[in-house]
Amino acid sequence: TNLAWVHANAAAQSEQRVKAGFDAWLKSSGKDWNVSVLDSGGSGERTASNLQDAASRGVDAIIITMADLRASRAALDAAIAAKIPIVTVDSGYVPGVLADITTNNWAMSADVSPYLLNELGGKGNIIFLRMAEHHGTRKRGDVMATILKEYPDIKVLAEHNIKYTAFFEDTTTTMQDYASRFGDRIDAVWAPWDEPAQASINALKAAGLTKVKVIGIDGHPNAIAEVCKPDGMMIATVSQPFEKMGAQAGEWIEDIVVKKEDPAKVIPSKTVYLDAPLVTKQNCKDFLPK
Amino acid sequence: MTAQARPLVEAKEASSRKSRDQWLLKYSTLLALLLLFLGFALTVDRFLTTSNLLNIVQQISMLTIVGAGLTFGFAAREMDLSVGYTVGLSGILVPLMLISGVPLPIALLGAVAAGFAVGAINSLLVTLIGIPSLIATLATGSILYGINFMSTGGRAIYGGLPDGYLFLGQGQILGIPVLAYAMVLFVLVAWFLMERTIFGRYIYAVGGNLKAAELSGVNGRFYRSAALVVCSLFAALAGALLAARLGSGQPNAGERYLLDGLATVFIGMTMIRPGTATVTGTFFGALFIGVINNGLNLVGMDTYVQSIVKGLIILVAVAIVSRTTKLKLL
Amino acid sequence: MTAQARPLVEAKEASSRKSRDQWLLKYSTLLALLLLFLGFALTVDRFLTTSNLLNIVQQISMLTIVGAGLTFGFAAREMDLSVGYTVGLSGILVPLMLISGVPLPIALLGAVAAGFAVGAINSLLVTLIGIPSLIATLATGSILYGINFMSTGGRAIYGGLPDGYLFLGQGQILGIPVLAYAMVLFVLVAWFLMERTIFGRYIYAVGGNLKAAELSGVNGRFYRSAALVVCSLFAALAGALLAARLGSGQPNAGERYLLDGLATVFIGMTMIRPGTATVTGTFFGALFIGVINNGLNLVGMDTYVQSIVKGLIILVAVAIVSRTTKLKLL
Amino acid sequence: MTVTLSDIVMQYPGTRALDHVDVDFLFSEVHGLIGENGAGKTTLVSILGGSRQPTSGTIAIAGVETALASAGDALAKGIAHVSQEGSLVPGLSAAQNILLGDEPRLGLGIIDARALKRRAAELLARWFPQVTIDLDAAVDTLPMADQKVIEIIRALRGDMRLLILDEPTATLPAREKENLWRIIRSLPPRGVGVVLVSHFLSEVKALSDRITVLRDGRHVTTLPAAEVSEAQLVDFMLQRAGKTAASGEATGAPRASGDIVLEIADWRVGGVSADHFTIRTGEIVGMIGLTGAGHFGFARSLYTGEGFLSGQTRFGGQPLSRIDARGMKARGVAFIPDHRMENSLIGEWSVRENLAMVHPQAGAHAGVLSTGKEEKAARAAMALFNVKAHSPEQRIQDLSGGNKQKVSIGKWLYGATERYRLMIFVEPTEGVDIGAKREIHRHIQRLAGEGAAIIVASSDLMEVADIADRVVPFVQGRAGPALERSEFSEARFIAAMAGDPQ
Ligand SMILES: Nc1ncnc2c1ncn2[C@@H]1O[C@H](COP(=O)(O)OP(=O)(O)OP(=O)(O)O)[C@@H](O)[C@H]1O
Ligand SMILES: Nc1ncnc2c1ncn2[C@@H]1O[C@H](COP(=O)(O)OP(=O)(O)OP(=O)(O)O)[C@@H](O)[C@H]1O
Ligand SMILES: [Mg+2]
Ligand SMILES: [Mg+2]
Repeated sequence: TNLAWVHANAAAQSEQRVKAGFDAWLKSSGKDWNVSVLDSGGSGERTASNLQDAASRGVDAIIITMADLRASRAALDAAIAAKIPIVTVDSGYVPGVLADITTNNWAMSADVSPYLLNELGGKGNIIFLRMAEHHGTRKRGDVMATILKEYPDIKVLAEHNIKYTAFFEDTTTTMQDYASRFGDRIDAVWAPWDEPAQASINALKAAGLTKVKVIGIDGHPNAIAEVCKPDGMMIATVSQPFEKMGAQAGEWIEDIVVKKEDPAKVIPSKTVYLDAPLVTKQNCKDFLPK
Repeated sequence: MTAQARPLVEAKEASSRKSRDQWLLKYSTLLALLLLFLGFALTVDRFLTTSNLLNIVQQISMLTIVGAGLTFGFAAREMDLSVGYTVGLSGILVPLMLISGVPLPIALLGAVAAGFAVGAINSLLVTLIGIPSLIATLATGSILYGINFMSTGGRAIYGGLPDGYLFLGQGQILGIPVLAYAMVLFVLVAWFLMERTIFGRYIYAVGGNLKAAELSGVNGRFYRSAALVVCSLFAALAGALLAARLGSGQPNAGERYLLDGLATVFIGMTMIRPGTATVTGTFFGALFIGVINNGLNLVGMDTYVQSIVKGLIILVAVAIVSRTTKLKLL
Repeated sequence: MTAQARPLVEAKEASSRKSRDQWLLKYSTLLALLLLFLGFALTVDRFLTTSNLLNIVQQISMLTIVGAGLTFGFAAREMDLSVGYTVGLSGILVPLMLISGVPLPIALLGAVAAGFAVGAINSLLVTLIGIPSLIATLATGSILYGINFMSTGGRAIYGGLPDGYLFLGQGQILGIPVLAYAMVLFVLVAWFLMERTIFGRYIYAVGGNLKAAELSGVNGRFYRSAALVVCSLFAALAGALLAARLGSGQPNAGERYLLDGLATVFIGMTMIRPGTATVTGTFFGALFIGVINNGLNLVGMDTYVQSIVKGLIILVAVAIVSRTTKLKLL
Repeated sequence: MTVTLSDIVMQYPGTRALDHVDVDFLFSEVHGLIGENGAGKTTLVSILGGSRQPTSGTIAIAGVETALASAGDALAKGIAHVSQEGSLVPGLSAAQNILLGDEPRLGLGIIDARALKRRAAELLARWFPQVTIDLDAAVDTLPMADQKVIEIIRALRGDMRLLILDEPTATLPAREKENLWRIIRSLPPRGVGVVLVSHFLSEVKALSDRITVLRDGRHVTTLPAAEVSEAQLVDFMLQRAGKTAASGEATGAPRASGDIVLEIADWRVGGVSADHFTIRTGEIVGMIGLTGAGHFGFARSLYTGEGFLSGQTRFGGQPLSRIDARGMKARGVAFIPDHRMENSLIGEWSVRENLAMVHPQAGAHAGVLSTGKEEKAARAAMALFNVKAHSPEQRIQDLSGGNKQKVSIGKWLYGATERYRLMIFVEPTEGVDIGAKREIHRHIQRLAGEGAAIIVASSDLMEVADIADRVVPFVQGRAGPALERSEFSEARFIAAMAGDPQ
């Protein structure tokens, strides 16, 4: 079986975890599928070209991870026209693909955002980091913005849209400047995903601001470890089951492409949400790698 | 007599050999492209299908248009580092206008106007105030980046785009993508301007030796400005087509066009008239990059390995001409 | 007598006015930096605190180091478009080595070796094969990109980094960040090499007029190569420091260093010796960008608006010198 | 000691620049090298200077076969080369250029900046005692003559045994020229040989011990200077090619001068002032001066308006409020500048394209450029000036120096449909051989005869004396009273340039 795997941006840890989950599934189920990996490096246009080329090549199936397909659905047309089965992961459902396997970004933010605000006792000053270019982080930020309306005593000291291309350094630099500007008035940092949360913690620590509460979303291993540290500044994240998404995509392709089963019977809904539990200092032990 | 005859014959021989060498040299990068193409055609299944060849053309069309614009800039010895953001600007502007109900022709005129405006500002900064184009366009690029992201809040614009517009980016006429027609049109116009008109001749002249051109009565300021305006104009129109292709306006969609556009021009500068930016060269440069990307994708090579292989292919392709000609691009 | 005396006196006056104007001009961009600094100091709370000033220094240190390296390239009229990926390369290599238990000094030597290797390959391609540096380094950049992402599978490297290493990027000695010392060291070394030694003089000479330099017995190939090696070496060391600062090796962390590094050099070329890349100029160029970024962050300006304002400030700052001097960067 | 070049062949694409040339140069002689433009002189001395590698042939120093792999290599072997096209490093100061490649050091590769300045000043004082140059100034801001002096001093600085001078006096004004002659004479007695390439045959004959003549890349003869006359040298240069030098001196036969074309009053431009100056149709006015006197700048400003501060201008009777190149060109003014590679030509372009720069319409069909039409026009212009190139497609930078100059003039006549009203020539025959020089003078006189007003600013006093009707000497930035043809003599010129009112 020939499979094309199209990354929106393979530099993202989450896409790597999806792929790792898929690879683990391949290995454990003893498949020798031929998988070619195509990275779009964050460019919608490259995603389109990659899909076109995969369709030209005539692969048996395509998996797409974390591309904002509703914002570039034209990209899919070639593959759909060639009747190639497509499973997408966290890319937003568009007609023509079998299913989008994802987690609910609104729900994740709805879990972790009030948790942070409640931990602050409903009042205090926060830094609000956002990232509009990616649909998932955008939705999380939008939910946070809505929730904030219900917390009149929480003051947003500064809101910053992270520069996607060099997000780690951009967050580090920005937090340094905020540490200068606000000093110990900062009570908390809301980060749209774990890596900027980690970068914020580094910068705050270096400035001696160790009492700040930080949250992230994704539940990458380093983040979980940070939450679990007794004096860790990260108080919560949401654990996204990326590996499971990868394995799930593999299973469905096996059923539909190899075993030729009817997609309608295999796949429960167009958008399939997997569970993403909130990780806090109380339950983090359960999420540490065994 | 004989003593004299010998060298004459030698000279003749040498010169015909030399002229063959010259020819080989002029086209060695092109030859590399041809070999690459043949290589893929022979080894890669489905490479040589009509649909795949049309894919390639479609994939390179915007890049070729941006590169053709940059060629004017290079010819005049002006660098436009803002083209990527100009692509982004009109790629947002046109969808925004269309969504708010503006008819398609007017929206496209909007792209022309945006390109013209950016080009006019760049050339004002460069030729009137005298800021070197490298710095001026770096700064206007930063400004455009801010405008693009501010006007969209950083998110993509999608939905509600009229079919006529999407047809430009995705449709076909007589089985050939509309984008291919657009590319051919731009390349032909650019080629004609540069190679067959006094306008193009003078753009090359101000780039070749500004002082000599001005002392010959050429309006240096005008032609340098014109080159910068063409850069922006072509980029803006490429941006409008790009958004049509993606079916969506994305504020950061244009960014790769700066470096990739430069790459096409540089590769183009190794052929046709080595050391000089030419429209034909740029076109083949874009084709070169397009064929590599597509071929390696069809082979199913890992992206990262592709990147490595692409670098190596470029090096090999330009090595021959570089060994034998003094190429000065800077 | 009197008829001759008049013009002479005038000439004197004119020349002293001229020399004051010259001075103003030479330092007009620097003056703009000073005004900007004063402006922020007067209007922005906390701008003028020790901790914030140290922040600025820390934030610009890697950029300054990359820029200082590029200055050698520019001086020799060679462009290194691969620096961003060289930053990335050693930013991955050093953490990888450290995590696998290599002692810190050896890992740093690894960065030196990586930088040297990249520089050697670039200069081989440029001076031996004769590929123009713009194309050669574009291609090696593509190759390095592939290597960086392949060797990490595209993921960031976290955790397990020794404290000694993190201290380099985040620690302080006598209340001053280690990065600040590193930056000062690199700038001083680069300045000394370029302004006080034969090595630097010859690098300027091959960039100014390769033929003239060679006629004077200067080994053009060697000094062009040396400039490219310094570019890569500085970039590699900046990459090692960057990963220490971020506490993590990120394969794409270096990418912004190409355009930003060029920006510092370009801005630097508007001061000190207008039209020439100097280490001092590059340093102030980096400071300029650092002060703008930091100041606007402290003001609390929206990121996108910052980008616009930054572009405008650069334009205003270089306008004066550009109005009065013919700056040629290309 | 000797350097022997044996059986040297240099093959360029389309041109055999040297065809089995044998010649030897002694370290104890001044060796003149002459030939028409494109004869191969520069190519030969470039091989001797190590900056070009011959296609075949051998080089031996003191009988030992050796390779001169680069200019640096030749320099190390005692051969210093002052090339025809200027070659200094812009941005570096005059002093830094003089000692480039031989900087005094403090050790560890650190430059001793003070010693460097001192040594440069010493060298200047030693070789050119009468000349003052600001050694701290960036070299590209100095007058052309000073730049040439810097180049010569750079070549003289070290321990060399053979000095190659490729047309060093083509643009040198009288004072510097005499200085250089003195230097050239002083070298052989001290065991330093000189190879002198020049189109001034009198200069070559006066200075040289032996003279070698090249023609079409072949060695014609080498013989003692004392045994030939200038006329014989001319015959050697042109002989058997069936060519004859344009016969006779150009005559300053009076032409009918007509209406005033240009009239200026109370001009101040750059560092130059002129109270009053007029020129009429059919008139040829020479402009002369020492380095920095302003005659070139003045001539140039009449076309470009560069540095214009104040003054009144009337052109064809109409007052002009503004002077700029485009406006003047539109009024029928032509400007042929000095420093052809910097001011006039595009090195990467072909001869055809360069010729078509001023009047591209001549090679166009209904606004569309036609290569065929251009080529035809180009061939005509090339024939008019006898440009030696293998085809109109040869790149300008691959032409010999004198042929570049011919293109620089020819491009103003290519496609010119109406006659010019005013033509300004600066150093019109820089680097041009005597045959071609006479040709160019005849063209200038023809154009004047057809009704153009012509200004010739030149550092070649003989040239001015030959063709001008009137000469304006410039002294320290002021236009002096004009000399009429009846007053022409070298002595009068030199006195006038020194500001001597005689
Ligand atoms: N790089 C080159 N490529 C092709 N032809 C060349 C090149 N350089 C010189 N030539 C040709 O070689 C011939 C000899 O040129 P060279 O410069 O040696 O002449 P020259 O005797 O110095 O003439 P001049 O008096 O005009 O300086 C000319 O016909 C010229 O066109
Ligand atoms: N356009 C101008 N703008 C400003 N100053 C000028 C201009 N033209 C000439 N000058 C000044 O006038 C003086 C004479 O210059 P000019 O170049 O005419 O002298 P020159 O003797 O012809 O020198 P060269 O031999 O280098 O051509 C110099 O001090 C020069 O700086
Ligand atoms: Mg010559
Ligand atoms: Mg002069």
